[in-house]
Amino acid sequence: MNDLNFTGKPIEAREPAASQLSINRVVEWVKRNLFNSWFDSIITLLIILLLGTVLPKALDWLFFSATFSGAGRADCSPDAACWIPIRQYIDYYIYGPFPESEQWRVNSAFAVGLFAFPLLFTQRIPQKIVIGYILFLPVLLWVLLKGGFIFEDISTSALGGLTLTFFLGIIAMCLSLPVSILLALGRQTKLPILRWICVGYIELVRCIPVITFLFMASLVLQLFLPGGVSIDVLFRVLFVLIFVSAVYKAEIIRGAIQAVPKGQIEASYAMGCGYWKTMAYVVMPQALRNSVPALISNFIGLFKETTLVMILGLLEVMGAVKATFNNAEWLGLHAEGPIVVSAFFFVACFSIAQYGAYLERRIRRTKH
Amino acid sequence: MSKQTVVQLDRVNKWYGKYHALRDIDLAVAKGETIVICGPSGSGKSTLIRCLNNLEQHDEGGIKICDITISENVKDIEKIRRHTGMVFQHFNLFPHMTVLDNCTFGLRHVLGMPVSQANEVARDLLNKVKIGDQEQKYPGQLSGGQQQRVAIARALTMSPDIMLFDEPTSALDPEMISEVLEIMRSLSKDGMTMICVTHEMGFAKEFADRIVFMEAGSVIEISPPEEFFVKPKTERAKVFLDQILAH
Amino acid sequence: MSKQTVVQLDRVNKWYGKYHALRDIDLAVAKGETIVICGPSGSGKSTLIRCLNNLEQHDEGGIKICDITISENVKDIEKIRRHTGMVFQHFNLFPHMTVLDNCTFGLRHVLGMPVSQANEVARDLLNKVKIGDQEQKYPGQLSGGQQQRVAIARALTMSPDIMLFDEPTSALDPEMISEVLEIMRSLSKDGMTMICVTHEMGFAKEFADRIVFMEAGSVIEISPPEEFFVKPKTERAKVFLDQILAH
Amino acid sequence: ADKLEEVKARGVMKCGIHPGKAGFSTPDTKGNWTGLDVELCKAVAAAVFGDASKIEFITMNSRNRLTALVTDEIDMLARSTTFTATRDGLNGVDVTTPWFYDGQALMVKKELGVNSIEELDGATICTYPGTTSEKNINDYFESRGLSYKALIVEGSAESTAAYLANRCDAVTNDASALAADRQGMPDPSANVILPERISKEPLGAYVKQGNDDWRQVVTWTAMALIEAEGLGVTQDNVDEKLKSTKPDVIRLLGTEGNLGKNFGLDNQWAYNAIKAVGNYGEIFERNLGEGSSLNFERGLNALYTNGGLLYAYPFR
Amino acid sequence: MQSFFYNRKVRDALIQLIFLACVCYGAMYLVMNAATNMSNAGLTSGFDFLFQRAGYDISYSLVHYDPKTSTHLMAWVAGMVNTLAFAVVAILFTTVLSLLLAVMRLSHNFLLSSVSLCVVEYMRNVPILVHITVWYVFSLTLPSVRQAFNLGDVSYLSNRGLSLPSVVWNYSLWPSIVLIVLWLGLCFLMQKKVPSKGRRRLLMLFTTVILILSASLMFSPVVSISVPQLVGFNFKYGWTLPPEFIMLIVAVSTYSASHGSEVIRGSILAVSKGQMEAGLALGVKRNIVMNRVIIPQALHSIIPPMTSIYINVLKAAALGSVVGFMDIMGTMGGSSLNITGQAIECILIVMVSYGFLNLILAAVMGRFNNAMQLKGR
Ligand SMILES: Nc1ncnc2c1ncn2[C@@H]1O[C@H](COP(=O)(O)OP(=O)(O)OP(=O)(O)O)[C@@H](O)[C@H]1O
Ligand SMILES: Nc1ncnc2c1ncn2[C@@H]1O[C@H](COP(=O)(O)OP(=O)(O)OP(=O)(O)O)[C@@H](O)[C@H]1O
Ligand SMILES: [Mg+2]
Ligand SMILES: [Mg+2]
Repeated sequence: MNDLNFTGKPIEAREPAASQLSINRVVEWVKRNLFNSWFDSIITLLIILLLGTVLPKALDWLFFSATFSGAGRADCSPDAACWIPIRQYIDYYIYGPFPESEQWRVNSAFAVGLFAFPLLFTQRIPQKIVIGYILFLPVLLWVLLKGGFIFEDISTSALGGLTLTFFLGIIAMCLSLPVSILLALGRQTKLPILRWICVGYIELVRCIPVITFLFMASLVLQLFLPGGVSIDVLFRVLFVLIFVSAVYKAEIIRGAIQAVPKGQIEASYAMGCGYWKTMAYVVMPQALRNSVPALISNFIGLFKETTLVMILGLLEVMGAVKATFNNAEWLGLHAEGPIVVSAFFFVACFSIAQYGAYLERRIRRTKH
Repeated sequence: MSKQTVVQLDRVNKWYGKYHALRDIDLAVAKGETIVICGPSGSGKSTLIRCLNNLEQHDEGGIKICDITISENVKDIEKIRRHTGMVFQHFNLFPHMTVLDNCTFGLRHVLGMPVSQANEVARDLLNKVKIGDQEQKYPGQLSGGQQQRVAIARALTMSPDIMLFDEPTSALDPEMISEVLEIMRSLSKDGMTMICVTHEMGFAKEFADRIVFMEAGSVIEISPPEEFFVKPKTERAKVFLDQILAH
Repeated sequence: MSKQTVVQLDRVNKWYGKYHALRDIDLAVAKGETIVICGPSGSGKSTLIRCLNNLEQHDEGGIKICDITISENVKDIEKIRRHTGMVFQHFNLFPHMTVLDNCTFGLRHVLGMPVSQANEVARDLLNKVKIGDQEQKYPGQLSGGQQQRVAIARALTMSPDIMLFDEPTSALDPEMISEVLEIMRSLSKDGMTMICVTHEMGFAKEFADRIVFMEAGSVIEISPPEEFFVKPKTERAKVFLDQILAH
Repeated sequence: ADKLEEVKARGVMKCGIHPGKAGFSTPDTKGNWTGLDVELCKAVAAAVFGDASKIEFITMNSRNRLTALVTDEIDMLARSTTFTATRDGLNGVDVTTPWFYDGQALMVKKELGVNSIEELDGATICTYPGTTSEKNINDYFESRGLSYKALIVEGSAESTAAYLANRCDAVTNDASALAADRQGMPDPSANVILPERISKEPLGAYVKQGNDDWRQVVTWTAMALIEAEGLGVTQDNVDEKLKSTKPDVIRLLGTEGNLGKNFGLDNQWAYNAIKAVGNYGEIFERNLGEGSSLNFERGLNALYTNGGLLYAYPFR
Repeated sequence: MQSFFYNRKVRDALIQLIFLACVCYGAMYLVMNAATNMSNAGLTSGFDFLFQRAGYDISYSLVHYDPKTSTHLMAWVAGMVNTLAFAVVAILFTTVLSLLLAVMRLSHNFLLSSVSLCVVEYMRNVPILVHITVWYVFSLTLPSVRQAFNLGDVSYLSNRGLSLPSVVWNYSLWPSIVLIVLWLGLCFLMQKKVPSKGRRRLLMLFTTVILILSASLMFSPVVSISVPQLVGFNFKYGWTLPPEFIMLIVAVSTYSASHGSEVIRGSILAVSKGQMEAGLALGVKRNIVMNRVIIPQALHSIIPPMTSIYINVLKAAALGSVVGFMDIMGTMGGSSLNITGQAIECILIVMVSYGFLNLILAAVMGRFNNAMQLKGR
C-alpha cells in the first residue's frame, strides 16, 4: 500500500524487520514460559518428574511390550497389553453383525454422514441446500442401513458396533433439530399456555437422567401403545434420544435466536412481514448459522450419550467391545476394551470438536 | 391545514409497567409534511414513532394512519405497516442477504412479486440512493453511511406513504452523516411525508415543516423551525437547544 | 518550546501482523500542553495513544514519558502507568464495585493506601467531577455521562502527570457530551498535560494548544487550532474538516 | 393367533439372548452368535422353517428380558434365565424345559483356605443386580444366621475384576459362569468354587404366556436334541439314520408317524434341528466342553442314563 | 365475523386452546392404553409394594438398611441418601477441580497449561460411561486391605475404599443449645459493631471455629473420634468410603470438571478486555487486576452454565449401578423393579425423585445467581 501524503511526501508502508531464530530466543522462551518465577520452576520440575516416571511405563505397557499379533490367548504376554482380540474383531466393532455382502452400504452410509461436516464448512453453498441435506440425511441413512426402496431390508438387530453408534448419533441429531426449533420458538412465544408447556417439558427432561428414559422406552413404553402395536427397540431408543437431545438443542437455538438483534425482527415486521415469515427468512437463517459450533458440540455430547444404550443390551461400539471380551478365549482382559473405546471416542470427538472450534472462530471473525 | 391528514394521534397514552412513557399525545400530520421530533434522552421519542406502525402497542387513545385505525386486528396492522416505511438507528439490514436481496425482501415475501420484477424495483431505488453498484455486496462489507442508505432504499421499496426515521444518523461516524442527510433531504423535497427523530438540528432547521419537542413522555411544544430555534416557547426546550448547540 | 518535555516520541513504528499501523511518529509534548489528535477512522489514533502507556507495545523507535523510556522492564512500565491516567471510550468502570471503590482501587492496590485515606482522596475528586453524591452507587446505575466522569475521577486519583483520553465522548448521548467536556475543560485550565483523541471540534478549537492530524498511521499535520481550522496545510485535513463540520 | 402362526407368517424368528456370556452367547469375529443358548434358538428356527438362518438375535439385559417377551419384541428368550415359580406365575411368561442345570455357587481364592460357605461370615460378596442370585445369596445367608456385605456390580467383567483385585472376598454366580470366569483368570487353579450349591438354577427358554402351540414347539425341540443324544443321532449321521429301522429313531426323525404335524410343523422338524446344530451332547462339547477353552464337565447336564438330569419325554 | 378471527387476542386464545386440547388428548390416550393393556396382561398397578420386605442388600448405605427387615420404601430412602451424598461431594469436587483446571490452563507456564489442556480434552471427549469403567478398573489396582496405603495411621486407602476417622457424636441437647445461642449472640453483636462486610465475615468464621474448638474441649464426652483399625477381613471403626463411591465421584467430577473448566475459562476470557486495560492503566499489577476485577466479574456469568453442569453431575449418579454404587436407579429402578416387576411405578418413582432433587438444586442455584447479579444492569 502506497498512500500519497497530501503534502506530497509519499507515506511508505514497511514490513516489520524480520527477527531470526537463535539460541538466545529459545533460552528466552524457556525462561519466560517455564521458569518465570521460583513457583513456576517448582511446578515445571514436578511435572517433568511425574511425566518422566509415568510415561515410559505406560508407553511400555501400551506399545513396546504389548502383543500385536498372534493366533490366540497363548501368545499374549502377561504384563502388557494384548491387542490380538482387537485385531481379530475389528470388523465386528465397525460393522457389527451386518451381513458381509452388504457392508458397502455401511461404508457409503459413513461417507454420506461424514459429508455433512464439510458441507457446514463451505459458505458458498446456500443455507437452503445445507438444511435440505441435513433433513434428507436420516432418510438416506435409513435406506442405506435399514433398507427399503431399492435395497434389501435388514433387520434392526443386524445393526451393531460403530454402525449402530453412527446410525443413532446422526439420525437423532438430524431429527431432533426440527423438534428443537419448535421447542425454542415455543419457549419464546408470547402465548402463555404454549410457553409454559414448552418450558415445563424442557425443564423436566433436563432434570431427569437419560437412562431412566431409556429404561422407560425399553420397559414400559409398549404398555402405553394400543394393544398389538409394537415398536422395535431401536426406534424406541432413537425416539428417546431425539426427544431428549432436542431439549438441549432448543436451549442452544433459543440463545442464538435471542442473540439475533431485536432490530432485525422489528425491521421485518415494519415491512409488513408476519411472525412465521420473519422467523423463517430473517431470524432462523442467522440463528442457525451462529449456532453451528454449539450444535456441533451438542452432537459430540449426543454421540457420547449413545453409549448408554449399552445398558439396555444394544451392542453399540462399547457394548460390542464388551461382548467380545466375554468370549471364553479372552475372558479376563479388563483394560484393553475400555482403552480401545476411549481411544476411538477421543479421536472422533476431538477432531469434531476442533472442527467446531474452527467454525466458531471463523464466525466470530466475520462478525467484526 | 387544508391538505389531507395522513397521521392522526388522539390522546395517545402508553405505559411500560408502571412507567408512563407517552402522555396524552395529540398530533396530526398532513400529507407531504416533514416532522422532526426532538427532546432529551428517554423522553419517549422512539416509543412514539414505534407506536405509529405498531411495533409497540399503545394503551389508550387512537392512532389513525392513512384512514386505518390501529386496533387488535392483524390484517389492519399489516396494512398500516405496508403504508409506512421505517429506518432505524442501527440500520437493521439483514446481514445474511445481499444488498439487493435486502431490498427485494418485502416485495417478494409480502407482496409476492416475482424475483425479476422485484430486482428491477430495488435497483431503481438503490440507484436513487447512489449505491447501485454495490448491490451484490453484503451489509457487513459496507460503511455505516452506505448501510443506512440501503436501509432507506429498502424502506422505500414498499412505496410507503409515510417514512419514519428513528435517529438515522446517530450511529454514524461524523463523516458519513452528511451522505445520509443528503438522501433524506431529497426525499423531503420530493414530497414524502416524513416523521424523523433526530438530533441533527441543521437538517431540522432547513427542512422540517414543524418541530415536535418532547419531554418526559409529553409533547410540550410544536412549532415551525423558525420559531423553535429563535425563541422556543418553553424554558425546557431552550435549555435543551443550548446544550445541543453548545459544542 | 521552553517548557519541560514530558512526552517524547521518536520515529515510533508499530505493526499488527503485516499491517503497518503507526509510521515514523515523531512528537514532543510539553508539560501543561493540551494536544488533540484527530483523523479519519482507522488512522491509528487509538493505537498511538495506547502505545503511550504501553497498553500496546510499539515495535520500533523510542517513547519516553516523564524521562522514563518504555522498554521490556516491567517496573518501568508500572511507573509510566502511574505517571499517566487514561480515560476510555467505553468508560471501563469495574461494574462489580461501587463508584467509590472504583476510585480507591488504584490507591489501595498500587500505593497501598489505607482505606479511610483512599476514600478521602477519592471523595475529593468525585466532588470535583460533581458526582460526590453518587459514591455508593454501582456504575450500571449511572448514566453514560456520569460514568465517564467517574472514569475521569478514577484516573485522576493516581495524580498522573499526563492524562490520555481516547474518544471520551463518542459513546455518549449528545446531552451528556457537554458535561464531560466541561470537566475536561476545567482540567485543561488547571494546567494538566492532556492528550485527547476526540472528534469534538468545539473543544479542540477552544482548548487545544496543538492539533495532531493523522492519516493511515502517519502524522501528517501538527498545527495550532487557529491555523488548523482556518487553513489546514494538507488537502486531506481540509476534506476531513469539511465533512465533519458540514452538518 | 398363536405365536407359532405369527412366526411362520413372518418368516423369521426373533430370539432374545445374552449380550456376552462365555459359552452361552458370544459373537465370533464375523459377528455371528455362538453358544449353548444360541444353538437352542437355531434349533427352533430349523425346526420351524427348516432353515437355521431364519433367525434374528436380539441382545437383552437382565432388566428388560422378560418385558421384551410380554411385549412381543422377541419370540423366545434363551438368555440363561432361571425357571422360577414367580416368573412363570406372575409376569405373563411361561417356562419351557430346562436346557442347562446350574446351581448358584461361590468362588473364593484358594489362599484364603476356605472350604465351605459357613466360613464366609462377614465377607464381602460380589453379585449382579436384578438376577435371582442377588436374592438367593440373601436368603441363604439369612437362613443360616450368617452376615455378609453385598457388592452389586452390573457387568460380569467388572465383577470378575473386582474379585481378582480382592475388592470382594467371594464372587457368587451360577457355577457355570464362575467356571468360565475362572478359566479367564491369570491363574485359574488359585481359585476354588465352593462345593455347596446355594440354589437350584434350571436355565432354559421362556416364551410368552398363552401361546401353547409355540411353547410346545420350543419345549419339544429342546427335548428332541436331548433325545437325539440318547439315540446316538448326530449331525453327521442323521441322514443315514433316516433309513434306520429303530422305531424310536424314525419316529423322532419323522420318517414314521405324525409328530411334527401335530405340533403344527413339518414332520421332519427334528431332523432339521439335528441337521442344523447336532444333538445336545455335540452342542455341549462344542460350546462348553472339550471343544471349547472352557472344558466343563457334563455333571448334572449329562443324560439321566449317565447320572445327569437330562431326561427327554418319550417321543411317542 | 371474519374480523373476529383476525383479532390478535382471539387468534392467540384459539391457537392455545387447540394446542392444549391436543396435549390433553394425547396424555389421556396413553393413560387409557396403559390401563387396558395392564388389565389384559393381568398386571396390577399400585404402590403397595413399597411396604413389602425388599429382601436384597444394598452395598453401601448411609442410613440404616437391613436386608432382613427393610421395605422397598426404605431401599428408596437409602438410594436417595446415597444419591444426595454423592451429589454433594461430587459437586464440591467438580467446582474445585474446574477452577483448578481453568487456572492451570490460563497459567503462563507452558507445561502446566499443556497438562491441563490434555487432561481436559481427554476427559470431555470420552463418554462418561467409559470413564466410570476405566476408573473402576483402576481402583481395583489399589493394594488389598492388608497392604493398604497408610495415611498417617489414621486413614487407610485400599481397594476396599478409603477408611477415615469419624467423629462420633454422643447426642446431648444442652451443649448444642448453649453453643447455638452463643453463636447467634455473637453474630448479632458483630452485625451491629463491625461495619466492613469482609472483615465481619472473617471475624465470624474465626469466632465460630474458636467456639467449636472450645466447645468440643469443654464438653469432650460429647464428641469422640473413632479411628479405623484392621480387624479380620476388613477395616472396622471409623468411616469407610467404598471404592465404588470414590471412583464414581472421581470419574464424574473429573468429567464434569473438564466441562466446568471450559465454562470458567470462557467467562474469564469473556470479561471485556477493557477491564484489564483499565486496571493496568492505573498501574496495578496484572495478577491483582485478575483477582480483584476479572475473576469476580467472571463469577457472575459462571453460575447459569455451572448449574446445568451440577444437574448433570446429579444425573450421573444413575450410572453408578454399572459399577455397583446403589443410588435410586440402583435400588428402586434396579433391584426393586426386578423383584416386584412393577416397572411403571418404579421408573416413575425414580424419575420423580431425580426431578425433585434437580429442581431443588436449580432453585438454590437460581437464588444464588440472583444474589450475585450486578446492580443496575
Ligand atoms: N421495553 C421497555 N420497557 C420498559 N421501559 C422502556 C422500554 N422501552 C423504553 N422504555 C422507557 O421509556 C422511556 C422512553 O423511551 P424512548 O426509547 O422512547 O426514549 P427516547 O426519547 O427515544 O430516548 P433516546 O434519545 O435515548 O433514544 C425511557 O425512560 C425508557 O427507559
Ligand atoms: N489488535 C489489532 N490487531 C490488528 N489490527 C488492529 C488492531 N487494533 C487496531 N488495528 C488496526 O489498526 C488500524 C488503526 O486502528 P486504531 O484503532 O488506532 O484507529 P483509530 O484511528 O483509533 O480509529 P477510530 O476512530 O475508529 O477509533 C486500523 O486499521 C485497525 O483495523
Ligand atoms: Mg430513541
Ligand atoms: Mg479509536
